[in-house]
Amino acid sequence: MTPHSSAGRPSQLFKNLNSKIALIPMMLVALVVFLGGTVWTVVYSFTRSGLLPRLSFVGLDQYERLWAAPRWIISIQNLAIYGILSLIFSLVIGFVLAALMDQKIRFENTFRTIFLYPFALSFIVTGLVWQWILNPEFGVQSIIRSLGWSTFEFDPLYNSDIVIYGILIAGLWQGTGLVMCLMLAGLRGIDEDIWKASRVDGIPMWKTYVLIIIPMMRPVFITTLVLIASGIVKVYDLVVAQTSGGPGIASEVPAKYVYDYMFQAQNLGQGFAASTMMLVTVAIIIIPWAYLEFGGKKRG
Amino acid sequence: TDLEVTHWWTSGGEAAAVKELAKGFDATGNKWVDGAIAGSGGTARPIMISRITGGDPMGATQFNHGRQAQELVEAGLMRDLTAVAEKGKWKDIIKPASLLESCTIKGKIYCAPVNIHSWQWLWLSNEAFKKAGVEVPKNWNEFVAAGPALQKAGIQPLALGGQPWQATGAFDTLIISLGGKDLYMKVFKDKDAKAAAGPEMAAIFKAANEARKLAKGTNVQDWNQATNMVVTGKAGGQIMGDWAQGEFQLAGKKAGTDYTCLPGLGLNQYLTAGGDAFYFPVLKDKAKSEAQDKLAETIVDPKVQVAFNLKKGSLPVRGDVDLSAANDCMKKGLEVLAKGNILSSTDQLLSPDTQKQKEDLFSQFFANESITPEAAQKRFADIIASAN
Amino acid sequence: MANISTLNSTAAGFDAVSPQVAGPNGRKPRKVLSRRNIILYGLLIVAALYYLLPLYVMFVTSMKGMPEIRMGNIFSPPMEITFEPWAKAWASACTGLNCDGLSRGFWNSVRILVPSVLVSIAVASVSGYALANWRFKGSELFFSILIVGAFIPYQVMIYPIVIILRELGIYGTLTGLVIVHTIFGMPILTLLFRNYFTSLPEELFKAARIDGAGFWQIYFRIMLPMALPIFVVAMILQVTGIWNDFLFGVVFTRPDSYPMTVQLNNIVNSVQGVKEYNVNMAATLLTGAVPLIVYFVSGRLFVRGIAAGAVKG
Amino acid sequence: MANSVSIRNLSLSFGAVTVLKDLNLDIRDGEFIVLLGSSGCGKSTLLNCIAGLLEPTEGQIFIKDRNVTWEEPKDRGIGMVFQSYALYPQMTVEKNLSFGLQVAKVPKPEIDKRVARAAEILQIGPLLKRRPAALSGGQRQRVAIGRALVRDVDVFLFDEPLSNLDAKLRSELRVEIKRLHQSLKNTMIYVTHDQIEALTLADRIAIMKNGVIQQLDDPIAIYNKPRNLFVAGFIGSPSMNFLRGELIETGGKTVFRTNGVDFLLDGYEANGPLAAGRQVVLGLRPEHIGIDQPEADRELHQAVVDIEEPMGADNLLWLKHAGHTMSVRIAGARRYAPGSQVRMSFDMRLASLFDAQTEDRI
Amino acid sequence: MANSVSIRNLSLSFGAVTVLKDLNLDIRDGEFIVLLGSSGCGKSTLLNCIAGLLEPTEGQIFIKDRNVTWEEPKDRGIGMVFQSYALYPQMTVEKNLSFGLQVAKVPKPEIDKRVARAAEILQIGPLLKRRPAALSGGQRQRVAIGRALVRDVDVFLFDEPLSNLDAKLRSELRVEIKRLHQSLKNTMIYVTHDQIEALTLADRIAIMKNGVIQQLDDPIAIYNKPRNLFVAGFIGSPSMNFLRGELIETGGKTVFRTNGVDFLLDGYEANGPLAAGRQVVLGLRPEHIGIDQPEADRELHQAVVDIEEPMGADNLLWLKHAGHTMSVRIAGARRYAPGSQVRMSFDMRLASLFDAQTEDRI
Ligand SMILES: Nc1ncnc2c1ncn2[C@@H]1O[C@H](COP(=O)(O)OP(=O)(O)OP(=O)(O)O)[C@@H](O)[C@H]1O
Ligand SMILES: Nc1ncnc2c1ncn2[C@@H]1O[C@H](COP(=O)(O)OP(=O)(O)OP(=O)(O)O)[C@@H](O)[C@H]1O
Ligand SMILES: [Mg+2]
Ligand SMILES: [Mg+2]
Repeated sequence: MTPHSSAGRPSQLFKNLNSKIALIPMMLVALVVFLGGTVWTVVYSFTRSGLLPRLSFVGLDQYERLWAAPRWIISIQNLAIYGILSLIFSLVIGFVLAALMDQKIRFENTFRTIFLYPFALSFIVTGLVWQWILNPEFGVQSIIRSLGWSTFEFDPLYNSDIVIYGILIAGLWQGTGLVMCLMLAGLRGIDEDIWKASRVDGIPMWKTYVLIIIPMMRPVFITTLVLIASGIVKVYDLVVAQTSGGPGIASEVPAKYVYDYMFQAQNLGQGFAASTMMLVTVAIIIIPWAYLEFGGKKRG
Repeated sequence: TDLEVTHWWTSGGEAAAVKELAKGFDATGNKWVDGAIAGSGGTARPIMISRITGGDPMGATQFNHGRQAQELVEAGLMRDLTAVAEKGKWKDIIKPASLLESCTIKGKIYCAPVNIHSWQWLWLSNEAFKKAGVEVPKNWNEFVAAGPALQKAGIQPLALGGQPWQATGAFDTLIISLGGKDLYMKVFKDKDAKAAAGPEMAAIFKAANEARKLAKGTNVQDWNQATNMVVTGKAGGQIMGDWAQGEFQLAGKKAGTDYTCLPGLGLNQYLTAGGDAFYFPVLKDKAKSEAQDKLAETIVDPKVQVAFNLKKGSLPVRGDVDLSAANDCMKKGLEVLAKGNILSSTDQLLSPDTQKQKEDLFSQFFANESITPEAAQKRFADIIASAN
Repeated sequence: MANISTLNSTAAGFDAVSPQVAGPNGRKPRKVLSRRNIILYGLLIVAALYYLLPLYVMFVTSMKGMPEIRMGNIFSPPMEITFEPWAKAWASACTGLNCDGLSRGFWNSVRILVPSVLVSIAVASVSGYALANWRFKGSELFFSILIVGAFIPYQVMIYPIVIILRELGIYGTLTGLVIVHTIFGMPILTLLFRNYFTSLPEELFKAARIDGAGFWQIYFRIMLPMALPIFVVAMILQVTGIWNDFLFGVVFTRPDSYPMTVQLNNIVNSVQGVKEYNVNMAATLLTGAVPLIVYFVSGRLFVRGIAAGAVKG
Repeated sequence: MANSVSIRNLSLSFGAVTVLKDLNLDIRDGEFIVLLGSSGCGKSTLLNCIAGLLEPTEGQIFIKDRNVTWEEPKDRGIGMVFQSYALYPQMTVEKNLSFGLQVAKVPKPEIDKRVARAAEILQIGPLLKRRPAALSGGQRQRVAIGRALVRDVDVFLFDEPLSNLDAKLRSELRVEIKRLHQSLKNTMIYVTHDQIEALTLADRIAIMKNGVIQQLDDPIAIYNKPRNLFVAGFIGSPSMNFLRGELIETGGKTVFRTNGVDFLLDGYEANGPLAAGRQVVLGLRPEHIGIDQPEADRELHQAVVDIEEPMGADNLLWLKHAGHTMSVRIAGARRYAPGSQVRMSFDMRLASLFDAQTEDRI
Repeated sequence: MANSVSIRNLSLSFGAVTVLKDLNLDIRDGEFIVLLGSSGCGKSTLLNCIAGLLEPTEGQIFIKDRNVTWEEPKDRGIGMVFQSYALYPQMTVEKNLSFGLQVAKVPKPEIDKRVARAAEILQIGPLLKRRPAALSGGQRQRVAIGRALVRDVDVFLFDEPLSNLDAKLRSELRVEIKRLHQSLKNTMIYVTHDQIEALTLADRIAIMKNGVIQQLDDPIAIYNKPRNLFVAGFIGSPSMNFLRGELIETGGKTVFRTNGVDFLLDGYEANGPLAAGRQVVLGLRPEHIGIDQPEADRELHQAVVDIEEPMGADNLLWLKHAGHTMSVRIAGARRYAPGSQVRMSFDMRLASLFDAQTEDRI
């Protein structure tokens, strides 16, 4: 056996140099913008920054005030209601639509286009249209009243108790199409043989979906969940366009709280404290997912 | 020189008024580049601030007179107008003096006030009351009494838009008009939390409770949509600043015959003198800086003042102009002004932060009847206690 | 043909084929209006109506005159079709002193859209490719940070980005806006491209390396031509996202280059007396036209691309 | 004997593509039938028709003499095993086995009994609590078989059950399936494209091509007396050697001539008279050619070794002879270097002759 | 003889998992080496290390006596063929072949010449203008080989090139690769888990297990003299029969005893003395057991046929004997029904004996 001859290992720094160069934009964005921006935000959330950032620390004051503010509490509640319901409904509706589309139907393309097109429209547009449709004087309520049910009431945008559902209707309209697409892609990816096996076993269709197919589509559900969840945390435009947070502050959401306090109240510290709380929420959602998604499998 | 001017004056009356400003400025050989951002100051201010702090400032920008731009000035981002002011003798001509005070920070002047706005007006639709078969009220109390009759006639008694600042403004108006000058000053100037929690304030909250009942069912967002309800007789009245008058005017309505205006809600005839002012960010371009000075001069120019304020329905910032063309309501306002019954506006007294907290409270209070006046008062007192 | 099967059996020496007997034969007859079909198509049609309703309302409203709108029913078709609102929305609606409607915003939007889409997709596809095929220590960490970044509400990032752009001296320029769109498009697009490139057979990449191709050669000559489906998805997402963007358009541009959405907001929120719903709707439709057309034209590719790249972990 | 499964004039088209063409097949009770054919010939389609997973365009299917053409799969008394196992991934093995029974509302004790029995037969008792993901390929396939087993059916359908397993496991499970059949004595219909599986497992093999059954016969007949050129070429690895030529009458005897070389046909059992001048194909299996084994009554042909492929037990020689390349299988211990000269001898009793036109055996 | 590829103390870990352990291998110039092992044993990993697609954690790699451990794949003088063909789907066959040369800036006429030569050798001339999607599996693999061929390299690396092909194509291409090697005389390193491929192609076979080479030898030695139990069991299909027992001294002779039955070891060539009392495993290949062939000098063992698996040319019997199941391969024509009694005889010269503890051959 020849002895180890010495050809040194080249420097690790220059290994994959092109790749490192190509990833510079991504690394900069990740480090400077996302990480840097986040750290910056968190640091300044402990200060008394007003219109301009100022490093005058006040400890947890901003957080104490935040959690004492009824508007923040309402915002959080709204986000929870909107978030949970919109998760559930978009998954359920999206999946049901996908399941219907998967029945070898005619005009599949037409239906798919119809379900998907709202996704092309911005939240601003979505909010405007639904504001219009839900307007009690012109919209659904007045139509139904004019048909004879004169006591019919459906004015979600002007009723503090249900306004968040009015927003939900619009949000679902905009977003379920994409969920349907993802689900459909997932369904198409299921091994045909599973369907055959369940038919031979005599398992009714709905049971097959619920007990076999859905559990098999876990990865698709997770991807979808993350997509919806990231959208939910960010919900802002829709509320602004539809209700501006009203009536009163009944449909306020955290993202709007952040924005309003940063710029309208000129209290950056308060806004940063609120956004830090949002980031914490996001972290709670995303870290387990990221762990599942990227922690496990690797490829060389 | 082209000068970009940002503002949030986009409603019909406002736009007409801006046109006058632009005309005046263009006449100096410069060019007004309009940068209107619709959707009230709440939408527009963040954008203006971002641009100024982002290092891409506009030539001039509207702010509410008061503390909104204070930090920008302190950070040295705003142009010092002292020279222009001295040349134009602003100190002597601008009335009331508090307007210029608000522009003055550490002895230097940073803004050009453009108009005086007062909030304390009740606008009434004569037609609506005729339809309801009651006389046009002469003050707030009569208005409240007429409420049921209006409701019976299918008329919305009080129009109140959904934007938070409208509810806040209406409430502040109730404080001055029902509670009087002293209460107002104690609470907002001295930030006296005890007074805010006291029985006098409790009465105001009761009144506000009545107001919100009358306002229930307005179902519009923008102030001018609410005003439009009064203009068209769909609503009996609206508590709104003098700028509402521009809308009546634009609709061709005549004060006195078609509509009635009651300054100080017909009770305590005190007006606050807030208003709009233009600030001029520091620019590197010398030519632009000169144009900025020109614009500042234009803004306080007597002719422009008259033209602008007639269109906008607000009062001019100088007492030496001829307002013979002014209508009934404006004259009423001028009378009050002449009497010296003038107070600073909340924009001048409170920080935007406190204002925002107040807005949160009152927009919630007016929209949601499950919040009792007592609970609201307690929260109000807390806000005043921590106000700055 | 029958004789072959006959042959089969006789050759094996038994069971001469018995003739077909009466009874069920061939395809089970099925009614077009079976219960299953009624439920299936019923549900689909109901859902389709829900999704179409707003579009219908927008169209109908945009073609009515204001008097007709005030009379009530938003769902009734226009009695008198007018294109006035469309014309007004496009060319003469006012915001402040500017009365040239959306037309100016349209070209601004195009000017913003094209470079933003191109740059953001280019950067993201290269990043995704590098992450999928040229990993190095730490590359996954950066990627994880990036993905978490996808969840940060834009409002939170505005301030830091304003500062960054200011320091770079490109605040308010088109370059600045393109960078902002690239930054915020990056997480989701990089994820898409990375997943897609990971799903391509690794051996292709190995073969190219043995053939001596380097980082960029592999990217341009091997990977790019294969990534068409995912490019379509990215394109559609970015076109709609950037076209529909309001926040960045208003914060990071000047009035003379406001995109269409900002003008839309101005038109819709500049109420002159009474809200002109018909003009608003026409303006809304005009603003939404570009992404809508993109979807109608390439929706099928979108779905295919999603299936190819997005669903896989 | 009773027929377990009968197929009558079955046709099936997907749109314009006709996959099965007027197909007839009778399967006896307890028989093990293998459907063998290359990819895309319609094997799975036929199996799916029998299972009721595909609707035939035309024709009838009988199971136990009952016309089941329009019945649901679950009512046909069949169990099916798939190439991809098709186990329900989120259920334990036990649940996988019992799920169909639970849905059919079989009483609990009965379910337990059947699962226990299947687990015992297939030796998957220790795996019952595991998920499919935690099983090896072979174990998964056993569970899949178990799922058919618990349903207590008359007919088992297998669609390439062993294709996803590696060679070693494949031969192990092959033996197990054979044992299973010997003990259960159910009817089994087994689709594969692996001829070793077909030959070792089948009572009868049906060789399919383009949706038509080419030959239905027992393995020995299929191997030794292929009905036509397709079957002859399809079965056997390496393939039968085919020599194209014609029949010639010399010295009162009919011989086969190709490229000027004559082959005596002594011992060949023809279906009919061997007319001289006929264009034919002579088929010789690699193991039926002798190398350097001069036996009394056989003629010897000289050839050159082109390539040698030692395969352990056997050794495969590729010989050049009269312009053809012929493969010959000899014992693993006998080695020939490329280039060596050898003498071939042929056993014509085991050869096949086909008409060059019709490709049928003569 | 010069070494073409030398591997010195190569180790490779993925995180905590060590895939290759201190591996040494010398490959001579022009040699055809097959790496054989079950799935996951590290074959591809080793090949990728040689190709430069993976960086070793430890150790060095020499090609033509040049240390290439840290060199780029393209500079190593290697060509590689993958299981999945890895053809560039958007390029024509011609473009696929010439891509590497273009990247290397080889002049156009030279490229054309090399492509033409490769196309001729592999007979893919008519396909040059097609896209990979329009090719069959076999054609694709030929193009993939062509891609390595045009690069005119010293060492060819094949990673299971035939696994994705069906049995028939596989055996055809196997022969072609063998021919290619005979004419090019390049060094070839070929990974497979198909032992037939290994036995037929290799000059030497390296059998791997868990990242360690178990035996490196020519095919005959591997087949007949496996170094240890693993190699013995791995090679041969069906597997060698293993009987566990001990060595006993009776009548001056050492015999192997299992379950009370004795086997004479006459003719076995042991590595050393066969000490009585040692626990051993006796390995007998199925084709080395005779059935009903009483030969003069062999003892006969009675057994019962359990299962019969006719496989055409051969017939596989599974026999029950002394508590063991043993497989025996006989000619296809000889048939035994299950249950029949047979007599087995053993050729101990071809048997293997392993220590039960160390599992090494003795
Ligand atoms: N749903 C379908 N639509 C259209 N054609 C189909 C469909 N299913 C199968 N086919 C076609 O029918 C033919 C027979 O398919 P089948 O699956 O029965 O083949 P197979 O013999 O099982 O092949 P393999 O060995 O590859 O499984 C093929 O040519 C296939 O392309
Ligand atoms: N990128 C990787 N990260 C972690 N482990 C890996 C990676 N690549 C391979 N392995 C592991 O290394 C071991 C050897 O893999 P390798 O691909 O070399 O096996 P192989 O012998 O080629 O198997 P096969 O016959 O299935 O191709 C396997 O256990 C595999 O799980
Ligand atoms: Mg099949
Ligand atoms: Mg491998």
